[in-house]
Amino acid sequence: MTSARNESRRPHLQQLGEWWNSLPRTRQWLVLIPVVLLIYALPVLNPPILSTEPGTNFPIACFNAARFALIALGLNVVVGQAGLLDLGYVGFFAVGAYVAALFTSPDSALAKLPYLVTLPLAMVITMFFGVVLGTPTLRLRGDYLAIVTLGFGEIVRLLATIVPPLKGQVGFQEVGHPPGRLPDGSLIFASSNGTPWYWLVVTLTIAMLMLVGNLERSRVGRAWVAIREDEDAAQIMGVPTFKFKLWAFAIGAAIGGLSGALFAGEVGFVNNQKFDVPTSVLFLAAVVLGGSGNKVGVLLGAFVVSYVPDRFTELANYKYLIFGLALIILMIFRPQGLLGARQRLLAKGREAYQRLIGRPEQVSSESALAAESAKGVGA
Amino acid sequence: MHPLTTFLADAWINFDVGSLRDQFWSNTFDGLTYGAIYALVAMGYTLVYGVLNLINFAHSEVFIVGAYAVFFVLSGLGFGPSAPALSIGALVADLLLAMVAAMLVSAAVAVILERVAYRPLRRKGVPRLVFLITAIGASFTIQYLIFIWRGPSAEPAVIMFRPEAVFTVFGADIDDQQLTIVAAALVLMLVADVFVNRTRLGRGVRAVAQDPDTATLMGVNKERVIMLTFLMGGLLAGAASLFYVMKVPSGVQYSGGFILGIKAFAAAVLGGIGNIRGALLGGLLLGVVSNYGQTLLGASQWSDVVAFVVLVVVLMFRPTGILGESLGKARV
Amino acid sequence: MSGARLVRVLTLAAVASLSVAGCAAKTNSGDSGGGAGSNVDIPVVSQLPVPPNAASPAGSGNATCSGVTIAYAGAETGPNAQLGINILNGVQLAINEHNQANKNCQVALKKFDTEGDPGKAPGVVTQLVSESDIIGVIGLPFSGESKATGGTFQQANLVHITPSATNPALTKNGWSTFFRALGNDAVQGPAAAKFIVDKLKANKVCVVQDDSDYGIGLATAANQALGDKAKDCQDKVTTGQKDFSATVSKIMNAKPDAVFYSGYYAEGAPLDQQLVNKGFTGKFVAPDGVKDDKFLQLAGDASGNAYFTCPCVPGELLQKFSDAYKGVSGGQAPGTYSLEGYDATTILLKGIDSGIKDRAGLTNYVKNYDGDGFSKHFKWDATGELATSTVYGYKVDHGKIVYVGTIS
Amino acid sequence: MSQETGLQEVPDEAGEEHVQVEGGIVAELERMTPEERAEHEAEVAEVVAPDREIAVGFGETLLELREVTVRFGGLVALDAVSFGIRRGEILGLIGPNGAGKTTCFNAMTGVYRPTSGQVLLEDRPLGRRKRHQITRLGIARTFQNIRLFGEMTALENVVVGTDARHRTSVLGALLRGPRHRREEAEAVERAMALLEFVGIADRAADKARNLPYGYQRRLEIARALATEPKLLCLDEPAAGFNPAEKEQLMGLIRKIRDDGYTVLLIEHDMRLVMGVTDRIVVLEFGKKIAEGLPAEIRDNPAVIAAYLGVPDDGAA
Repeated sequence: MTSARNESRRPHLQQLGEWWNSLPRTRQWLVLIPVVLLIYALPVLNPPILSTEPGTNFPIACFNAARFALIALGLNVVVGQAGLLDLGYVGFFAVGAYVAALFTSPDSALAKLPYLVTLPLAMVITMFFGVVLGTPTLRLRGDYLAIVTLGFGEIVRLLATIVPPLKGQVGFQEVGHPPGRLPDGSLIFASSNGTPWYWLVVTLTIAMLMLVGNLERSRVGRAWVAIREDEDAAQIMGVPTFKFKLWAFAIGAAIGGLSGALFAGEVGFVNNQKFDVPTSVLFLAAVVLGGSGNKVGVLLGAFVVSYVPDRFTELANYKYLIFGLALIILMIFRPQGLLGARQRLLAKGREAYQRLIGRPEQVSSESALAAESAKGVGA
Repeated sequence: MHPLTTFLADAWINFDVGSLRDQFWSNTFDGLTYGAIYALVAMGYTLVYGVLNLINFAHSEVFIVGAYAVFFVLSGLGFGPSAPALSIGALVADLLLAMVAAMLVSAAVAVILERVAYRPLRRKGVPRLVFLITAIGASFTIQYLIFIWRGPSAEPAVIMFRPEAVFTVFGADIDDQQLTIVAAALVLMLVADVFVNRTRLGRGVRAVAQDPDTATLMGVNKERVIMLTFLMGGLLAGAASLFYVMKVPSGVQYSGGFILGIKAFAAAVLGGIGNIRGALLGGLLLGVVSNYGQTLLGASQWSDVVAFVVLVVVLMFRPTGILGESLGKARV
Repeated sequence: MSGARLVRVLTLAAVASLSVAGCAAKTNSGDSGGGAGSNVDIPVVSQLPVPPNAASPAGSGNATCSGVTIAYAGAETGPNAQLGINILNGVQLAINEHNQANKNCQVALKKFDTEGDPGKAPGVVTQLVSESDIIGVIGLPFSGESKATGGTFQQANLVHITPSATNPALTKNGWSTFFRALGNDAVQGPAAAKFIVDKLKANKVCVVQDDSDYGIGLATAANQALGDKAKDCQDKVTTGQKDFSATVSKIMNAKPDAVFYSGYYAEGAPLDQQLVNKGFTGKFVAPDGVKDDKFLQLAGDASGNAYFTCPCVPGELLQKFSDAYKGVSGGQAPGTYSLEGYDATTILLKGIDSGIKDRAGLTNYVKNYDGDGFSKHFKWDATGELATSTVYGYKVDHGKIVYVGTIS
Repeated sequence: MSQETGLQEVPDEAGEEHVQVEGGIVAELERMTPEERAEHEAEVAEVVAPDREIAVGFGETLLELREVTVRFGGLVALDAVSFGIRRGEILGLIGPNGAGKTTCFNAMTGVYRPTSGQVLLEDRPLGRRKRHQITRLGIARTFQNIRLFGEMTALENVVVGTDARHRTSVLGALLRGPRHRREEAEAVERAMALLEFVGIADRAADKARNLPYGYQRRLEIARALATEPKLLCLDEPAAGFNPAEKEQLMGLIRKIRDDGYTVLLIEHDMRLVMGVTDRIVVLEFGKKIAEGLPAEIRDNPAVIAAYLGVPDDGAA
């Protein structure tokens, strides 16, 4: 079996990956900073072709894309890294939204908290739900786990409809928002003012990206990828797989809950309408489209899944059909999605390779979902 | 009172045991009727899972496509929101025509689905996660194709006949609609059981389920057996769709199949995934239990919640289901 | 090919099973006569007293204006698009009539699709509010999305009239730019109760409500008016529900004279149909959310026992409006709230014709407006509720919804 | 650096494609003089050696099977097998196909729980423990069919092995705490040394999926060694090797034993087993039919009968 692939067949994306990989750390930051600044400035620039103006307000469309990116980042921990197919992720998103609503909206009987306090609270409560759902189900095989999590998502939605204090479709009005007023007295974080919300979510997403990056380049990240690749072998290599799967679930849930709380804050109104299975499948499509197992890839996937229907409003009706088809086509022709899995699991990885063999590691364009002979299903 | 206690107080679900007690038998019979429909759909899940070790999420759409076939055939024959004035012979003939149409349409969709979405993946031997994602993608593609074609709201009701009580048992009357559905389902399941256990083709299915590679060595055409499995699942789902439209005339909607599909899968798991008799037992049991839940807890959603809870409990404590996995051994 | 043989085997089995079961069960034939022979007969009212000086969109015909736009915000696609389309057609008709009559005052109409989804509405409405040429809006059809966006309209001081959102809480937020072009639940609830008790002579009523805030609000108001007549027969259903066997058996046990269903036609029709199937002979009363031709399609002849209350005037009875409407709606007859949409737009157009060019001016104009529309007399109190609003009665007669006079 | 990132395939005599590498230690190794190289390898062996306290002295029984029986329904896979592995030795476990070698192997590594009898590590019964706990206890194993983490690089695969001994908590990793940083640095050092030790350092940065077969076999051994086992169990490590590769493997196994590890070897190839093991246990139909030095086993009539069935001429 030849070791390095011949030049021509390597897709340009992989060359890009390898160029990026060989940059020293400082030059990487030099490239990153302008990109991040551009992202922050996006809603203010409101570039003509990119803008979703006639249909939806562009800053709010950006906010929705950023919120989606945060969800995709959380779901990627569960699906992309640990390889656990979670079809009920919208359940955690809903719990986060309801936590924000219950503790800030005047319509709710619970004690009132400042909105910013409900963000960490939402993460803690969804983490609790993640553990409650994960403990009984994580011993199950992949496909059983998928359908049980689908059940969980539905149960959360149904309970929101049936349990009286969650007020079903009536919902909660005037959900809280971060403090602060503009000089002219109007709210900074009004639901019609998308830009500050967008900046808040982008900042949180970058923070989560770093934290997940820390986890990735550590024992935890290695355990997740080992579980995804071959759980039995991982156990025999000393990885306590149940514990790390539960952590993957809990961390994924927490990030999903955070995004739910932010969504509730921006819209300012929460009811049981928007936490259904199609939304859960859109989240999955974002991760798969971007490249499951690739943190940056899933952010790109999320942007596509959220931005395209806003930009081309005539597609609104076809949204689910397009992404349903995308799932099928992707799985057949490009299971690794746009960017393909790319994870670096060693804290001191770059220096180690440099010291050992004088060149950076091989960036593979394949992905965890790519064809593997060993444990494929194929009857 | 502390706000949290008020929150918990109104959140407390009161168990309406009274109405369950006096509606117990009517709930049971109605539950069996739904259970029969779940059982027929569960067959599709059981067969495909037994042979391919894959949850065919799109099976619920194979079912709802059958329901649309029933709707078009019957409304073409003059059925509508009001009960038709037809003789018995004419009525049964029309219903049979609708059933056959539904069975063929559903079977066709199931086979095409296997051919287009699953076969390329099986050829490449991809990990199970990829199959599941494709299945979900297929389910949504069909669902939203119908959404765009027939629009969001349900089709006008198609009343087949007004159910009349035939006899009363323990104070609750059993109507002819319930009888028809349960009886027809039993007959169809019997035929399916005989087919899988007695005929040559059925042996092929069981062989591929046990060990696909050895079966191929023994001359069993694996691809044809897999196509056959989807075909059979589709036929039974088509028949189930006629009974579903009979029971819920205004249920023909693009999203009508998804939740029912999950409940049918729960029934398949309850009976023992891969086990044909298990699908029947699991279906009937789940139908009855979720009906009790609905009455006991006072809102229709509880029947779905109960079905999901049953699924989780069975998977945790007895993943092989009541009758155990018979078609294929529980391959990891 | 074995596949084909399998198909033959299975269909034969299906044939055998169905015929066996079919014959065993069915003996009677033909229709056992649905519909309730109600002992109370309510006369049909065929023509409607159109208020003589009802404002028409054409106005004086010599208004001058420029660069002024009216917007419609609401559902055009998605699961509950029908209600939005009824209103949009009414608005379009008024704009067309106005622009034809006033050559040098062409008012543009901009449409914003919220899919009726409270999650999507803020993004769409924020965009609408940021377009400065828009000075008046025919508002969001549903209460959920109205709640989510009321604050945005208020901040921009942009007047928005909703022809259909009836939840009472909407006028308790202190919004000065929100106006409701129909009676809210607190008006329709007691009117329905009065109709059931006085006109239908029912002394035992079951109230069934869905889980939308429209259904819950209306049921609460009706229950207060009905008092102990409905105390011990209450039930809840939920949007998207198709099978009502639990509710039906509860009602059959209670044997009420009438059932008041508070919700939309998507659930009301199958409920009525399953009730009649089980032999319910009482009356089925429902509010404006159920009064729609789709109810007749879904419920079939079971709808013979149905009566409706609606703060809406039967648009189809105004022949002139009905014909003009068909021109805009591609042949469809006016639906629920079409006339309200038409009247509300007329008020905004009269404001523009009187020379108003800015949002604050139009808000003020609407606040002090006092005049007759085709559907009702429009005069709002400080919170945006109509001062007086009448509720009209309807019933199903030979498969058509007919007007049977005013209730309060 | 050449456009091809410094990689040229240089097929050397063993058919292994040793990759000519320009940078790093591996390159310097090429240029070292023999004594420098020997000294470097001593350092590597030092890093690789297990620094774990083991209750049993060298030569004493590390792992003991007492009357171990494993029954699957009616089938008796192991029938009251008793033998011990002494610390510091290479024990061979051989027997014809279906003799119960793999079942015995799985019972010893905790994958199966014996129906009766006990498996004792340092005189303490394994009992009902999860697989990852047994690995932490000090029993590491390789697989007959290679089960590497394909998407990870060779170095990452070995570091996963070192993680078995790590105690970094998730929170520690999240906030990059001191323990996390210390353990990461140690892990990479140890993993690099291990890769050199088994001789595949030149492909450290390639995905396990893209490594040649021989490299993958050695990577599996390196990954098992990374868990600092008290007992290293090799399940037919030489499957699919040509004679030259088998020779190299024997050298590696001896090197591992000399570095302080105890090795259990399951193997079909008689020459390999006879050549490298200190003692041999022979199983047939789930029973132990012989135990002793390689020479004794070769001439033991019961063993010959078990393998060849005809007692008259000696085994090859």
